[in-house]
Amino acid sequence: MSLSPNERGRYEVNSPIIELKNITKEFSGVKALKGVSLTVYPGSVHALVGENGAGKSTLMKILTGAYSKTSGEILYNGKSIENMDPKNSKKIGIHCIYQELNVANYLTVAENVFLGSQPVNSMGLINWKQMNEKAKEVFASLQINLDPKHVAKNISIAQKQMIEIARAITQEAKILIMDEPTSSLSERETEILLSLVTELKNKGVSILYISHRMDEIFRVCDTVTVLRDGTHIKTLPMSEVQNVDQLVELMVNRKMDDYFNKIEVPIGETVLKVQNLSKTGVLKDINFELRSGEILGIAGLVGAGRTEIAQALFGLLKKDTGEILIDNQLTKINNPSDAIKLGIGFVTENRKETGLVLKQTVRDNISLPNLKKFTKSLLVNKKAEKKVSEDYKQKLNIKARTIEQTVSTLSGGNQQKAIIARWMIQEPRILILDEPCRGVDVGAKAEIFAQISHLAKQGVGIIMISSELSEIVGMSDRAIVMREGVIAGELSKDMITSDNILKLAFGGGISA
Amino acid sequence: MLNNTSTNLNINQNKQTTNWKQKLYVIFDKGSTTIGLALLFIIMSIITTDFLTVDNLLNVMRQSAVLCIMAVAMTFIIITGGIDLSAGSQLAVSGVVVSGLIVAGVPIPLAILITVLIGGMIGLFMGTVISTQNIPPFIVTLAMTTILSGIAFVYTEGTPVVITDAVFRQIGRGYLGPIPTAIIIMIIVAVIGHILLSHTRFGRYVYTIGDNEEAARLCGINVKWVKTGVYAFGGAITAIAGIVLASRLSSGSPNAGTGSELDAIAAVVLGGTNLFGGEGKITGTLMGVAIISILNNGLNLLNVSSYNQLMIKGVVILLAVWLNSIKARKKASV
Amino acid sequence: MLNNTSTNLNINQNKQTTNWKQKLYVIFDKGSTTIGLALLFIIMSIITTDFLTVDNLLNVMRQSAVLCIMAVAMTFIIITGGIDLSAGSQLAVSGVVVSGLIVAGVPIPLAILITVLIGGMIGLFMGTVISTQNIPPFIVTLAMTTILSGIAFVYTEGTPVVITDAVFRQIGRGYLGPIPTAIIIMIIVAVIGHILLSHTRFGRYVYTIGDNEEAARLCGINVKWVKTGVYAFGGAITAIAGIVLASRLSSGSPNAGTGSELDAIAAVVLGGTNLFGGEGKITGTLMGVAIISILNNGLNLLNVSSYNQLMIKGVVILLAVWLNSIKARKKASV
Amino acid sequence: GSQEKAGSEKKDDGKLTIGVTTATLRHQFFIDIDDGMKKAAEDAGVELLVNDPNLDLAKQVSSIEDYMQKGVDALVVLAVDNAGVVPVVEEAKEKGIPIITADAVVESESVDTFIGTENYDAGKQLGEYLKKDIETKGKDVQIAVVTHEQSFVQKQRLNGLKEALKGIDNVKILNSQPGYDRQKSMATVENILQANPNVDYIYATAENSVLGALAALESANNKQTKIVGFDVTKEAAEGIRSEYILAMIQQQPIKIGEESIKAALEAIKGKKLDKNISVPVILVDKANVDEHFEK
Ligand SMILES: Nc1ncnc2c1ncn2[C@@H]1O[C@H](COP(=O)(O)OP(=O)(O)OP(=O)(O)O)[C@@H](O)[C@H]1O
Ligand SMILES: Nc1ncnc2c1ncn2[C@@H]1O[C@H](COP(=O)(O)OP(=O)(O)OP(=O)(O)O)[C@@H](O)[C@H]1O
Ligand SMILES: [Mg+2]
Ligand SMILES: [Mg+2]
Repeated sequence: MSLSPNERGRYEVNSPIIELKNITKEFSGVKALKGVSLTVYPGSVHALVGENGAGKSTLMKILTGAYSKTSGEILYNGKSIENMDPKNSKKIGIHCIYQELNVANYLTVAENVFLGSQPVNSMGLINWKQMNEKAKEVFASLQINLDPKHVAKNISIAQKQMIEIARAITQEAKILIMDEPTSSLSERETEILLSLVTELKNKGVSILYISHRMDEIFRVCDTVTVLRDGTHIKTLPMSEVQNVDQLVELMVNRKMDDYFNKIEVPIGETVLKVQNLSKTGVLKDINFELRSGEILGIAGLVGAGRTEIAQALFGLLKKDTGEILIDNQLTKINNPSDAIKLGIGFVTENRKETGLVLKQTVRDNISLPNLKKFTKSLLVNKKAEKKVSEDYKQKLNIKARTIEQTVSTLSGGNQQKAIIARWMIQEPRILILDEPCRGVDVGAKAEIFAQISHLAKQGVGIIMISSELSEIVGMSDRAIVMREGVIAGELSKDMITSDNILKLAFGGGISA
Repeated sequence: MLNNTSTNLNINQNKQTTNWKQKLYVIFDKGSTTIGLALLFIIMSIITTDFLTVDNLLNVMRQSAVLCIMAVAMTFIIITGGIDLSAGSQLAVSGVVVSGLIVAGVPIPLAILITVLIGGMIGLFMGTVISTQNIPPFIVTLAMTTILSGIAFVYTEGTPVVITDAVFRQIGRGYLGPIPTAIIIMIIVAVIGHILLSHTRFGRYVYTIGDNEEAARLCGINVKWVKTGVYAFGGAITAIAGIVLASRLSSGSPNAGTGSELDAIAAVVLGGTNLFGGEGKITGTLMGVAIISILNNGLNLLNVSSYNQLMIKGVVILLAVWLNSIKARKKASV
Repeated sequence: MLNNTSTNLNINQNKQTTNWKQKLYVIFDKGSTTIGLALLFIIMSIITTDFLTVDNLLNVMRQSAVLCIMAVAMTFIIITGGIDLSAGSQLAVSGVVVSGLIVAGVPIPLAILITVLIGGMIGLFMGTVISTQNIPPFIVTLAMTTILSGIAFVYTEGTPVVITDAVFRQIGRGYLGPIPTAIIIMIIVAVIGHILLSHTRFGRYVYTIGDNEEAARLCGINVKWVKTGVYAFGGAITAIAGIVLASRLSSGSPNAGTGSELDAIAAVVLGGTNLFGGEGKITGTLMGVAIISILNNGLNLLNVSSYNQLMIKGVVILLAVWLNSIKARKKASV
Repeated sequence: GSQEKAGSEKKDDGKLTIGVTTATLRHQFFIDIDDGMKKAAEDAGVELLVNDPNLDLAKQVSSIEDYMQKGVDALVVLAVDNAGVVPVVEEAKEKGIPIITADAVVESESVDTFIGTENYDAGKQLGEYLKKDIETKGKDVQIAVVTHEQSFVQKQRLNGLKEALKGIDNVKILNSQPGYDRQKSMATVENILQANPNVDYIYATAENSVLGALAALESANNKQTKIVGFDVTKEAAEGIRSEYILAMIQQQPIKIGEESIKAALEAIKGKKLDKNISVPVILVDKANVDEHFEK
């Protein structure tokens, strides 16, 4: 639903609820934000877009008080607020779903939903029953199936994301910040979230919405602000934005014509063959093959078992039955080390927990599985290591001051790029990418896809798991669609359309 | 209709069996400490006739009171991801303080109150340093160990302060009916600790901080306060342990309690609390305390020579934790 | 032309100043331990005339050799996120073993080799338990402390094994030219440790494991092997420390070294190593060792009374870590 | 160079320096020795340096090295362990520093003299006393031992007592049970009483184990079982009066301290000392306790 010009006028007459004025932020001498201003009106959805490292998350963290600003002013209902901290911002009704998820792994799902504000009874004791029931209600309204009493440790990243969303709802915030809330969600959950955003807006909640998925911006946002390199480029009502290309141009400061850079390469021999792969309750009778130079897309809803296929291939999931053949040779893959030796690379979907070595530098993170390549007579050749890391920093346009910067201080998208670089250097024969562009901006996505194509050209077989239909459609030579642990269908190149994928994912059939 | 009913029945039956299975699973899953404790208990009962008597069991419980009270405090601290290596010295300080006060003629209730307050202040100090200055608890409390020990020695000039007061002696040695007072104090502390940890917001914040400090902060939890509070609470509780010990020994000695922090930590970990924080239970800690105390008691009863006691203790603790870790490995290998 | 030159000059100057500033920044950022050490050094030099003499500085270094060697091993272990509380007992065991062998007539080089191997085996055992059974290092090594201690006592029946061999004494007490042998051994161990940690794959894996074990595993690193390797290496190195100590004492005593693990841990942490793993440097550890050794030496030279030494030591360590933590807080308070 | 200078400076103002490395200052016994030394040093007008390694052998060695740096005129060593200090003591002796050992024997040519209790003999003396008491009973007896077996001195006391009781066949000495501090000793004795309610004697080989045992017996109101042990303190004296404790060996720590300093001064003067200056012990029981300890 879009607003009539009339309605929008009404909001603009309203006084702003939040004004950020001239915000700057320095990190050990480097400016991440250079005098950014932003005005948010009640009952509107304000999009914040920009490349990775543009400063979106930083700006939001300043608004919630998670970071302290270097200079500038925050006004709430016209009143200046000094010393913003998470507690204060919560008090005035600002709630944020951060880009990096904040789930306490050992607490239950319900407790995570009510983290910091668990309901208590008259004696000050936690009211478990009420908490669990409330959590159940929220989950029901979000149409997700999660046991509130379950420990949060073992749920998937998408489910963790849904916990955060549930938390946001229960807070009854006046200003809700969503920093890439859909980055690990698939179509179904995204739909639920978007309708939720609209619903909240109609209740008068102001929403700040950050996403790299342009279609979402067009669907739910009223206003958009573009940031680039820590500066404010433009704020304009969505009605004045003609198309995606215009917005992207503002973001990346150049014209983009092809987002996917897909190169057609000749498909070679079968490199990987999976036969009758099963794991009770997770995967059932999975059969597929992959050829060299081929990009095989795997689509499906969250929880459909896509990640599990990748895990089984990489020795992370003990399969009950089934065979994995590489070059028609039966293999035994018991752990990642076996898989790597067989030439498999794996970019996981959860970079923070299973990918990044946070205390170390960008260089360390890039070279990690490749140290063997740089080892000369026992010692690691740092020069060679630096050169290669530097190379990939350029190739993937990783925005870091130097390769010696601690990786935890990079923006989310740039961290993702560092991990992808890691596996490209490995020169695998089979590369599995689980949500490779999670949180990556449009421009960088193009760079990553170009590199993926380049790998394919060199004969690497690529499995690409993605929740973004456009990626599957744009990149795959062939696609399989998963549903509840089984392969619902396989689509040949000319059959890969959003429609067909969705039909299979939701359990319908497709017409040939 | 008939069909329907039978289906219902079926479901019910299914539920029951799964409930049983689940319960068994839960015992093994959550309670491998229980299994270790049970094994130890059974073995001791078999190999020595002196073990399984009401008298001896009360004796073991009374002996474990000081350790148990300390371990309750330690559980809180470890769940935040911290540790308190100074707990032993705190024991000494509070013993010395309470006996000094009593010898100086301060009425017992007041003397106890002051001692607990001082204990709380010590914890408050450490908690403040840890939470505001970002220094690892290990090192803060290690440094505090020598500082507190030094204070206790300077204060007493190395000579234990002897308490002759018969009433004070009752705390550690006396009985309320058939039950030793020390056991009652221990139970009260454990129950309060359990409720605080598992059923109040403060307790849940303790878990959250140990699990994901950043998440806690971003949820508006005042991490510094909670952490400081935990150490202050820990200090006060440990002071209570020190008072019970002083009463048991009828004196406050600056030497008393040194090294007992390691027993307390071992008990907490044996009880399944995660040393990296975020996970743990008072009930588990109680079992850990029981394991250590029964082990000590049993080895004495069996008249095992003291060098061999050292080795056996190490091996049993290792086995008990190993038993406890099986569940963790089971989970991890999914 | 003239204009151009001046601009060039300007640029150069600018570069230089930023370089200077950066250097200062780096010193403060990475080297607040350096500052603490320098402060301590200067203060000691001023308040006691006995401190700043070549003789005494060599003396301090010689005294610190055992601690330093232990601390190098401990650095590896702590960077993996582990800890070794049994290091002190390992010291005792290796001292007892080496003296037992020498007294039994085994040639010195062979005796040393066997001792180092046994140390490595002890480490290997602990490492295997820790890495394959998923038991916290704190508890495994705590249990090992009493086990090893028990073994050392049973083996010696509590009586120190006296070594009369004059050559063996040279290891801890002799000189190579003007430099005490112990110092040379210490330097060799530190250099090997540094190269291994900072310039080999193994070392890099050690950091990775301490930081994100799961990521390490997914990169094909054999986490279990590396961890086990670290403890085995640590055991072997600690055995060397034990040998140096035995030589210094001309005897192997089951009492020697108890408690020294805490000094070693303190030195490592003072040197900026993160107790939760993933961060640390041998150079930092050396500074930490220096702080502790200078402090001990200085307090002895100043004839500070023993109870006061306790307090002063605690306070100085606290201050030094606090100084070191300022940078961490600067970073955290973004 | 500078070291000699520092030394000569001290000689200039005529004040002698004696370096003491004690075993620990956390036990009353050693604190008393320390007091004795301080008193003697004050009387003689010498400077006394005291270092407390708190039972850490390596620290004790370091402290002697530091004394060498400072250039002391004599060393008094209360060895933590009878072997470990030998090399450093020999090094000091080579530098011409007289070595006085006190409390614990150090086997070395470099040692000028030993001052202290003959612990083995004292243990034996206590054993003889016990033997008489056992004979009056005329039945089988059990003796439990609470000790810190890691301590060399306490081991000697145990061996001495065992020697004295050799040959009586109605005596059963149980395995040594751990008792380093009071808390541990108390628990140990409580447990022993559970296993052997009829145990006749508890031999506690040091101050802390005696007091721990006393606390356990007091709290159990057990006057059947009697303690014998070492090092009478005020609390222990009370225990003797109330008949929980049968007899104890009282060493003379203050005297040991005083004698050590005296010996050190003589050695500095270049006098040859006896290898062994034994300070006698006193056996304290109910009969003579009031002579030595006021109520
Ligand atoms: N803690 C930090 N220390 C140093 N630099 C930081 C820190 N956090 C962020 N930065 C830097 O600030 C800049 C802005 O980062 P920010 O996370 O706000 O980007 P973003 O717009 O959210 O990007 P993305 O779309 O990838 O999430 C980046 O250059 C990043 O490297
Ligand atoms: N370690 C685990 N322990 C128990 N259950 C798990 C674990 N990992 C995943 N699951 C469960 O398995 C199911 C499938 O997981 P997951 O959501 O990762 O699948 P997916 O198809 O890869 O989804 P997506 O890739 O979209 O996130 C989920 O219901 C999840 O809760
Ligand atoms: Mg961001
Ligand atoms: Mg997935």
